[in-house]
Amino acid sequence: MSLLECQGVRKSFGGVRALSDVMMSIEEGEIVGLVGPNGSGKSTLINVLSGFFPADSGRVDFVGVDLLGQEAHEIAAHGIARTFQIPRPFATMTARENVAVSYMFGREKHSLAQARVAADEWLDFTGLASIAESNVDQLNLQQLKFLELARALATEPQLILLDEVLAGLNPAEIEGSVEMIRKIHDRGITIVIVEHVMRVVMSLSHRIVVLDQGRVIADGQPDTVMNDEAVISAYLGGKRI
Amino acid sequence: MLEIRDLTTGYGRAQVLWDVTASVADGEIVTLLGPNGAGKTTLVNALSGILRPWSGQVLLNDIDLTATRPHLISQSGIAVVPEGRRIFPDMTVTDNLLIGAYNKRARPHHEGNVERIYEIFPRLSERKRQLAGSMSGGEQQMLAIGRALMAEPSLLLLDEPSLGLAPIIVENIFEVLKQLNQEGLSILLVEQNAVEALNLAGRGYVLEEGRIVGEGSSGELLADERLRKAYLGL
Amino acid sequence: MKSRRRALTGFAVAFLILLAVPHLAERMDWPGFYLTFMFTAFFWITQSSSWNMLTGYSGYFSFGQGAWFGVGVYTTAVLAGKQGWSFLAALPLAGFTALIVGLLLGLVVFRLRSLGGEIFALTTLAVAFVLAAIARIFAAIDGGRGAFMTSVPLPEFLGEFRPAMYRMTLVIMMLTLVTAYLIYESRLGWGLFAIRDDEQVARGLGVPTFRYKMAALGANAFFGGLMGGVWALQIGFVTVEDVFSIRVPLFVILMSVLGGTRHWMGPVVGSLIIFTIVDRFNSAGFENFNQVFIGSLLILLVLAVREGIYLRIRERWVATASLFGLIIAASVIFNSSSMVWKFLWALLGILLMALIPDRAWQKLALRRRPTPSESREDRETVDA
Amino acid sequence: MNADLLTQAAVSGALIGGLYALMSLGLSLSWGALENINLAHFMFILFGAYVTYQLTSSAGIDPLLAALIVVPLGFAAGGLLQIFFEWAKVDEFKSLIISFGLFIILQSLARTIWSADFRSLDQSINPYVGSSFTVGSVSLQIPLVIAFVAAALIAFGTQAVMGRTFFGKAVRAVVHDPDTAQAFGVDHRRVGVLLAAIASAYSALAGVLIATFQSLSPTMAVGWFGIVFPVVILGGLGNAVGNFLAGIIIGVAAGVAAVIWGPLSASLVTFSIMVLALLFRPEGLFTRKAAI
Amino acid sequence: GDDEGDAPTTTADVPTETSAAPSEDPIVVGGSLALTGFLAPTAAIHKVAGELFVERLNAAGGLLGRDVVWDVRDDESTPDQAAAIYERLITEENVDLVLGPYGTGTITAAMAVAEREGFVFPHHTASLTYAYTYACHFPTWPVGVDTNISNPNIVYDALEASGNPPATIGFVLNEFPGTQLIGYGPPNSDAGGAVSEAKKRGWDVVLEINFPTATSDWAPIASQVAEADPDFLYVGALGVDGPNLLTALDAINYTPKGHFYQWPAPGPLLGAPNADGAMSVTVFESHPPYTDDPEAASIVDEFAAKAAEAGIPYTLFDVQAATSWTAWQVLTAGVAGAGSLDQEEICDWLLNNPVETIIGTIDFDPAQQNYYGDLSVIKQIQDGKWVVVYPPEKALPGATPEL
Ligand SMILES: Nc1ncnc2c1ncn2[C@@H]1O[C@H](COP(=O)(O)OP(=O)(O)OP(=O)(O)O)[C@@H](O)[C@H]1O
Ligand SMILES: Nc1ncnc2c1ncn2[C@@H]1O[C@H](COP(=O)(O)OP(=O)(O)OP(=O)(O)O)[C@@H](O)[C@H]1O
Ligand SMILES: [Mg+2]
Ligand SMILES: [Mg+2]
Repeated sequence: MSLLECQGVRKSFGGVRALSDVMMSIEEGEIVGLVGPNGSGKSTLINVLSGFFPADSGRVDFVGVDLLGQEAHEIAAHGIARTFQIPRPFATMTARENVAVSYMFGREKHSLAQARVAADEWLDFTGLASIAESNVDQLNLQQLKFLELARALATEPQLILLDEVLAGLNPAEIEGSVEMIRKIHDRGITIVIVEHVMRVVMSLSHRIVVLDQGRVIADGQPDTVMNDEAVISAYLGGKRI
Repeated sequence: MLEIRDLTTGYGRAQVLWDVTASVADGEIVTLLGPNGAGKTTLVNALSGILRPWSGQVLLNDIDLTATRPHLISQSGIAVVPEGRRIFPDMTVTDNLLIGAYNKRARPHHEGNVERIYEIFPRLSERKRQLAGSMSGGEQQMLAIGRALMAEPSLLLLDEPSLGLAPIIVENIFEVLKQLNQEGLSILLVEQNAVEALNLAGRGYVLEEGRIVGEGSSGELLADERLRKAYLGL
Repeated sequence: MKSRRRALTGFAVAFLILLAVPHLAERMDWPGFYLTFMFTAFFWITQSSSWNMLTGYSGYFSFGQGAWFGVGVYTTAVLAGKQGWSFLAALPLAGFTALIVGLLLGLVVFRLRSLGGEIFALTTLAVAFVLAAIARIFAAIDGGRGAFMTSVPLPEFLGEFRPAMYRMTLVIMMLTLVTAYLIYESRLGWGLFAIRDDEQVARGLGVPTFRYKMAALGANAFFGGLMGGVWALQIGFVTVEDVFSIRVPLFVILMSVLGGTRHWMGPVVGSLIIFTIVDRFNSAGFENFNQVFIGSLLILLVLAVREGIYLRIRERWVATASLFGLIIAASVIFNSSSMVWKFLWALLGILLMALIPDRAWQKLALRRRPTPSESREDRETVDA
Repeated sequence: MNADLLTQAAVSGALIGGLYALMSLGLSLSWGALENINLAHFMFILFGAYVTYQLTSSAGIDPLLAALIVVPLGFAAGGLLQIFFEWAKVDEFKSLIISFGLFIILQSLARTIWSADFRSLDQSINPYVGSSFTVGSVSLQIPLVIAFVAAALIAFGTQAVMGRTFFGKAVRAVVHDPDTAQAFGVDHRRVGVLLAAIASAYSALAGVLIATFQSLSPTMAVGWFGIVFPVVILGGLGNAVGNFLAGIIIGVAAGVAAVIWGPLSASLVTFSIMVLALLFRPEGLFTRKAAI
Repeated sequence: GDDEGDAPTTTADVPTETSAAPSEDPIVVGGSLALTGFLAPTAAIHKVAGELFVERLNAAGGLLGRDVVWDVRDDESTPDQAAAIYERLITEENVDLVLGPYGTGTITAAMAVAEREGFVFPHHTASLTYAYTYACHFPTWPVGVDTNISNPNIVYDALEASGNPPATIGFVLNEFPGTQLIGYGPPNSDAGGAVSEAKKRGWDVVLEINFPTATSDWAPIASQVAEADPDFLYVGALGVDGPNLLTALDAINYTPKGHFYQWPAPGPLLGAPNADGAMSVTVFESHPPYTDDPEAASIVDEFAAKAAEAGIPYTLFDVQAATSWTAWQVLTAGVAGAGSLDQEEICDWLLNNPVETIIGTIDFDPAQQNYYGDLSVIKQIQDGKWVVVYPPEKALPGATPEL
């Protein structure tokens, strides 16, 4: 059975249909690239899967549990973590405290003392060790994005949903980060990655799902999907990969 | 048109930029390269009035902007697409665009300009009254670009405009920039997609740890072995 | 966990020492007012610390302290004052009634996803008005007649009125402080801090936000109400106008903000300073300046010491403690009239210490000390 | 229950609701548009009333003419306070505390100047107190009619300015991100100061009108909390027209409730409305949900 | 004893040992007043009265040959503050004597402290007569322990005396413990009050409204009053309730036929529309026969000057100032009578001797919780002034109640 299975997930905001009938499944151990034009519903889907928005209808099964209608914190306890496209750190805490809180509440509950140790590990992993003591208002966008990542990892998820964590890196830096994501994957974590930088998506994904106007328009091997006419006209434009 | 002389600035007591000297000529597109945390955003913000310079000079058409009160900078012709968009989340799309036209020069033409922005970004015109904060990341980026164009700048500062945009939109935006440039707009572009940026620009600077460490035509920079390794991932 | 055990031992020791004070007072023939001064301080410490459990920790700004206090006051006023219950039987109900009212409010407001912090603040303000209206309407509660507490008998083992008040308020204060400390050091506390910074994100990381907010609100209301229940005795004649006035919430805010809302000790320090100053102003007969002074102090402190004075003085605790001791010693030698005055001078010394800006402090200190943000490392080890 | 009585109660309620709206608008704007919970507005009202009293009783000016002096004073005071707020970089929370400090100081200043005892304009110099006219069986109190009309004009005028002009948009931009607004040409200091000054002028005007028909005492300002806050919430922060309508709703509901269930029920009804509004429309009754 | 019939006596009974200037430390009288908070408007009058009393006392040689200092603090109108203040004054600052604060709640709280510390406690303005049982409390709000019966009946007698008693009466009562006591009698008792007393006289009660102390919108009450249109309107009013109601009544063009206000702020009521004919209770007004005594006349004059100086708008010496004055007279008479500052001796002396005061002779009666009958008289606004109109022997010569 798949790790995660979406069926007919719908979500509208007033007149805007952000998701209409999304069907998608994620297998354990996969890295799935989720791409699509701006406003196609990727972040909305992540919000629905992580319990931030209630879906209007549909079904989301995660290891056999129906997630719809569950609170975000319950979903986190099941083992789904996510990052925010626009970073949202805890503003009065240091980087370390940000990660520590997340470790305390993640899939398993930990004490404050344990959390401090674990936080340092994850900061190290994401290359933020040097700014562990910094208040978050001293960090730049990139550091904030990696902090998002560290925080999500600290919940010890089974499935992690990454919303544009690598946007804003230059090509050389991307190499290093791709390595890091692979390392996350090596720890047995299933990954859904949303990214507009095609070299990232192509080099990481085992499978790519393309959303357009809230619908899945393609799903398959990276090469196949990227040469799909619909995908090219909706998303890639003249620039084929 | 833009002359930066020995500019230093930073946050609180932490200095980020050290004696930066650079220029953008009339009608030119100049790109600014540099690793993460080098100070590119800091420079852009110091030029646009978001951040105050500590010392040094910024001259726009020989007018000293460091002596100008920050809110008058946009009047003198600079507009910015800031890093992280910094749209006004509680305001509608239209109102965000109108703020772009706040300065006295652009205000009289705001009606026509709004229509033009809507043509460039049809998605924005579908969502005129949506609160900007609820737009998708990419939509917000379009809005930030639209807002800057509303100001009718003579010099446009773009801090990673392609961030979070679908390839098809990026292509579109680069098209638009090229066209505006041909109409006389000068551009200072910070962009991670360096190859793309250098192709568009005529010239570039390399900023590292707050200092300008290199400068040259696009061709020269693209050919530089060290740069290719460090920034272009080639 | 070692530090927790140490802290709890500290609480126990403090409790035992304070418990001995009434005996000491009798032995040494202290003016009766000293006890009154102390138990009034306990009252304010309890009110502001309990307020801080909700507002300081979770960031939900509350004007509701007057409501919890008032519910507590009226519970004992009705049960012990009017219905003739024994006081100690009525007292726990003061806490529980406030708890129930608090949880009812929470049930309503915390269910609203779109509720902004400022709307929460105003709702809590409204609660006091609504309760006041209810008390006025129902004759069983007040009906505009007030309730006398002056002839309510107190159990003998508590002693005379003053020591009895002292002992009851002391116990409640200690319970409140231990609770505040335990929350601060626990997952509940950190969950609340996360809520304070970004509630949605906190929820996404696994913080059960609704339950946690209810817990904070409940603790706040319970201790506020419990102390209100005792305070009915000090009021003597309980009326709606007095009880549901804006005084309690505003003083509580003032005290906590002065002391600092980010740490459980902040409200304790803030309450002591504000209460002592106000008391001495009154004692000196400066009634015309009292208000002007409080107002000015408020403005000055909010501007000058952002994080509240407690975190500041902790950075400088050796110097602060020395100064405190020095002033007490000096005033004993030069024999200023009353102990409360000595205490005031010493507290003003602390205040002065806190007002020295960080930069000036670093220059003053012989060896360089880290600034608050730099010293988080050792703050954490202190807290851990 | 007699129909005339209810009509009278409703009409009087609507009129006094106009006054409530005017008393609340300054705070609402300051809170909603500038994110300052500026309790000093209560003092602008109080001083507006006392200065009117002073001008009228010592210089013999008609109380409404006193507005020509009092309103500019309010404007200046509010502007200066905002300059201070900007200088001190206060946030919403600090503004609450600082302005509460001011509240206490000014209240005791009023007591020093005018004593704690009640002051009221003598009938001989105040043509408005008790003056009224009747429409059918309903009589309308002139000071309240004036307040109502003023509140209506101001509410709709303010709404138009805030919604339609560049100034109004600039205000909202400035609150969230002054630096970015500045980069687009908004002088965030001037915008904030101007709006704060206008808001305070409204409060001062409310004070002028109060002086025409009520006795004044320094402590009366605290009593206004119970009216002003429900109106501000019900109307939606910063929403001038909503604020006006909320004033009327509160005024009518309290008036009618007082007739039917007695005066004790009035505040309960007022707050019940507020709580219901919070439950079902936490953003305020009249704030349009973001259109899409 | 019951002094109701007595002519007003106005000797400020100050024992004067006319020796040289007092040499010892002054005698300190401690106390608080509601200088801020919701009771502050009226407390300001008590402050002026007390200061004037002390000034005159010292000018006349002080007490027991020593100067007297009044150490008055601000209790912010709150009882717990008042309790703390009296505790501080007595136990920390060791004042020699105390005098009660202003207002029922604060007085009750302070009285509890005085009782614990065994201090004689004269107080002027506590309205819940039934509740005060401390053996050494000395009330100078001279309304009798059954004020709920005696007070309305004085009013009703005046109405009957006008020759035009009402057939219908309406009640508008502040939800304040004191006014509720007068309206309905003590809680949990069948004694009744103004409402039942009116019924006993066969008058038809056509209106009964209770309103909260913080009422700001008077229109709904006014319309109900107009609708009921009673022959007489009995307003259990405090402070500016009266003028507010009158203004609201005037706005709907209604003029009450006859009206009474329990404890109004006197100045604002005078300035209210249609205030002529308004009645109230008092024990002293600044006109004959009260000012026939030269001593009283000079007090009235000096008070007016001092009140004006303190910025108080209505400067006539009347019921509030007079009861305050009386409390001071009781305290100083007790000390002088006992010849010492010993609290027990002072208390004893006061329990056993009548005191001559500005409002008449007072003889504290332990059987009546130290009350001594109701000394209230009725005053009415006539031609824009307050004048005492009933009973005739205390009325301004020639004045009678008008309806
Ligand atoms: N709260 C909201 N109110 C109204 N519309 C919304 C809201 N949230 C999202 N939308 C709309 O729903 C659509 C889907 O948004 P979403 O953020 O999921 O897009 P996305 O695929 O993540 O795009 P991007 O690549 O630009 O981040 C967008 O058109 C957006 O404007
Ligand atoms: N608000 C701030 N306060 C303090 N330090 C800051 C702040 N913003 C940025 N910095 C620091 O200033 C330096 C330069 O940051 P800047 O954002 O200008 O880099 P950048 O070149 O734009 O990087 P990127 O490619 O990630 O956008 C960094 O070391 C960063 O940590
Ligand atoms: Mg997105
Ligand atoms: Mg940058």
